[in-house]
Amino acid sequence: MVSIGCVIKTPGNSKNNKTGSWRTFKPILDKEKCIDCDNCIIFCPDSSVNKQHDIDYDYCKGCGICANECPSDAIKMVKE
Amino acid sequence: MDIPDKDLLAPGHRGCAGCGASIAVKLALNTLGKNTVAISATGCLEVMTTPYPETSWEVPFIHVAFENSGAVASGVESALRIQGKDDVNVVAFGGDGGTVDIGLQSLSGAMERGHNMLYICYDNEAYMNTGIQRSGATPYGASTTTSPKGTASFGEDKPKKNMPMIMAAHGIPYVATASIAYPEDYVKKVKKAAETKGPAYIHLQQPCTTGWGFPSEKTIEMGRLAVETGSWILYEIDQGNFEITYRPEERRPVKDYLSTQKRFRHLNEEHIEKIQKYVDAECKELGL
Amino acid sequence: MIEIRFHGRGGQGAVTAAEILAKAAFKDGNYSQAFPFFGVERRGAPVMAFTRIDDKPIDLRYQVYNPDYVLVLDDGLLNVVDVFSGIKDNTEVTINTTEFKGSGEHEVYSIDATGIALDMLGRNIVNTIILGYFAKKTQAVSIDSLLEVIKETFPGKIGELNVEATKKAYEMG
Amino acid sequence: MVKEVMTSNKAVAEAVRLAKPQVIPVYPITPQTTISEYLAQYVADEKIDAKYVKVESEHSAISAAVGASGAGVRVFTATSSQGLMLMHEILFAAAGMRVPIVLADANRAISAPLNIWNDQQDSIAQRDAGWLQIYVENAQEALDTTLMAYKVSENPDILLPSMVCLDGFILTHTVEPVEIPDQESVDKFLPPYVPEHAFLDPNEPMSIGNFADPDYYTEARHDMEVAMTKSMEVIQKTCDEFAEIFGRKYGLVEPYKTEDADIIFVAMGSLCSTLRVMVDQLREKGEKVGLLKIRAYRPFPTEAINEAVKNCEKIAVIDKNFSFGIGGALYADMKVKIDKEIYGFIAGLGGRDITPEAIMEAYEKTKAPENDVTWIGLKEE
Repeated sequence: MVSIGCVIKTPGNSKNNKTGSWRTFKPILDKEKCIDCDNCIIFCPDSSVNKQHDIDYDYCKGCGICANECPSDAIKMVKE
Repeated sequence: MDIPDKDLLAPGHRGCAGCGASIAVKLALNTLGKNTVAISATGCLEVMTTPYPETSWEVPFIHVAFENSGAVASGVESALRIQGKDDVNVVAFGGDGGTVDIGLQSLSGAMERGHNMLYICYDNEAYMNTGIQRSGATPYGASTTTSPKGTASFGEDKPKKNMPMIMAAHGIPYVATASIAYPEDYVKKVKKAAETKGPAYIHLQQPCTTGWGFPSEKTIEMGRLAVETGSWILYEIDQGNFEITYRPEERRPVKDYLSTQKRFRHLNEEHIEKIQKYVDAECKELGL
Repeated sequence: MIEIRFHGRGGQGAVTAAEILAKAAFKDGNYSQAFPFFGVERRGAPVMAFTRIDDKPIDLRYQVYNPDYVLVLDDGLLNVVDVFSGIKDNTEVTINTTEFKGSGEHEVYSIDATGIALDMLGRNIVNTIILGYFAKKTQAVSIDSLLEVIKETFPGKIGELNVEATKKAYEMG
Repeated sequence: MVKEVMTSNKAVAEAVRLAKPQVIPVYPITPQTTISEYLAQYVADEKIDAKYVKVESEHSAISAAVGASGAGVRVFTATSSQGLMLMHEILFAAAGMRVPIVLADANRAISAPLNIWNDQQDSIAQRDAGWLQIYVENAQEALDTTLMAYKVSENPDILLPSMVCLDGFILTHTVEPVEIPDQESVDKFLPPYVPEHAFLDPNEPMSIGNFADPDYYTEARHDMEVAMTKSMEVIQKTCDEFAEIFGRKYGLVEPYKTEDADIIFVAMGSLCSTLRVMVDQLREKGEKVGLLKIRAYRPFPTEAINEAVKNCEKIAVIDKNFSFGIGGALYADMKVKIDKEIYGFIAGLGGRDITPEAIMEAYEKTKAPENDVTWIGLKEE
């Protein structure tokens, strides 16, 4: 059974798809070093950093953009 | 920059690790807010965000085909306005293929008719969805699967189509270029476009880790290099007034940008020199 | 059922004449149908149009090959088109001309519609005029219905002038 | 109710005015053009409260139509020939997205050679797009069918777009008397479109036109087949309801003197008028002949056809289209679905007039068949 015209009426339900399993490297944030620039939030392609800079490993694909864009070297990429 | 509690493009989408398109769309939607209807051309964005029965879109979304997002947006906009929904933002996304090549006519018609909508071209400079074939937006010298380097070829042999100026020639009220590496500048332009009555067009450069051949963590860095070398110039044409919106303190040589990407790695000094000249001329023309 | 064939040149109003006639016949309480010969001709080229009138619904969907009446809006066409094509023994042919140009084999009426048009309309548009003449000669439509449709088709001053010219042609019929 | 003499194109425009679509994206093309002109004027004169989208191509016309219908409003568009061909890809998308657009197609031949005259190849080439296709015979039927098409397409069990097919020039440019229903009766017959399956509203976000993998695609297409099959019942019911309010009766097919006929003509569109006259003339000569007019070509009304042809010996299908190596499309469909002796005739291509003589040729060749498929009136030199 599919919906009429395959319309999806549950906005944002791709959250069911936990893309964290794609990851090889994992970002670890040292909150001590964080200067609240929010680069990790702004540039995350997978909305995996919240306002408190907690990383959501359910979705983080481990691209490393956050670590690369962190001006205070607060994020390290470590092997899963 | 304002950080929302929830992004309007949900995670779980199938974009590559380090995907610039999702950053582009996320920032645009967060700026436009919930009172928005989004249209997308076929391409990476559509395929990665709507594999039935899952969608990443938190706002109403419609996709019809590759070449017609301008026309589909025209229909959506007309339907909303005739119902008195004048405050709903209408935003259409198309990749460079869906915008500068196959979708150009449809977009041109939509712009010329004056629909109150924003069109954002997320330009990753080739057909990435189908495996890196050249488009009209592929830059000079880039090797793609249909403009490959070879014994008799150095890659794409023509410069990029100047799409923002084609849009400006339509006389629409707002045209801008942007880069995902400059989110403040980009978001400001999205806001301005949304406030503009009538059609607005933003041509957004969006580096692609897979298609350009750089490590996934360098998506933003690559965008910055493009702008810092003058290979991509940030400007806006607001009601006909042209203005550069970001000036690099000192323009870096294009080699710094080209040498970090697989698609340009085959170029020799002569090619690079030619590209540098081309970039210099472009910068001079636009007053950078 | 009667079948009428119009010959004119693109821009002379033959198609409009066929439609006016169909509308007038309908006003009289009849069924009717009118259509052009569907060409890509431009202004000046020979064109044809057809009208069918009957007291019951018309179910024919092909061109008129054996007309009961032929109306020729421009005698210059006589050298170019066989306006007598497919006509029957009793077919009546009306030609806008200053001189009789019949072959002797067919019943041909002539009217100087151009003269009336230039005189009363100030330009050589003869489609309504020739209909006035036709109405009187054939009684296929009533003059009242014809004038009403002309007024509806051409509102304002131009309509009034056409009505007067059509009346004049009717009197000559 | 008023009766006026008008073309089928005007009749369609009148139906559109009465149906009150809110978005009308159209692009002119001969012989559809006057539909776009009438509608532009109606919008300019505020006779219709709609957005008239002056698109730059038929491709954009249908694309904007899908966008607008997806956004939840009633939509109308019209085209012809090359324009319909240009829409081809999006016709499939429209049906798959289940947007109940109504489109009028002024049937015209397909290039090359370039030809502006009537045949039905253009809409026949779209037969597998998932659109309902109704072929009409005259201006009245064009008007009535346009109204009924909305009612059928918007039925929650159907939600497939409809194509009203009217023969170019033979109908689009021929004036004849038409009854124009009053707005009140039409409103009673056709209530406003209130979509539930798909619309674009920020208060209730949904994603439309999604990507479906092999796990879902087959079911999505099969659902369309189910809706198409169901549409036969809905078309009939809608015709009955229409007859009750407006007094004019239509059906999936329309049999004429078929009950005791030995030979039955089968055709679609304006040709059926002439065929009916021919049937009467042949009957006067003692020939036992009948006519089956196919109104609904998609859905294909197998049962209704079987019922109408059950007593006959032979069937003569006249197609204004053809498929290379096969014959006419209607002929081919009949051969697949109807267990009778069937002969196919190709006629009326590119505006070739279908005269009584042409019909007689088909009749004689059905009585004494030489081939399965015959091109009528083919000039040998």
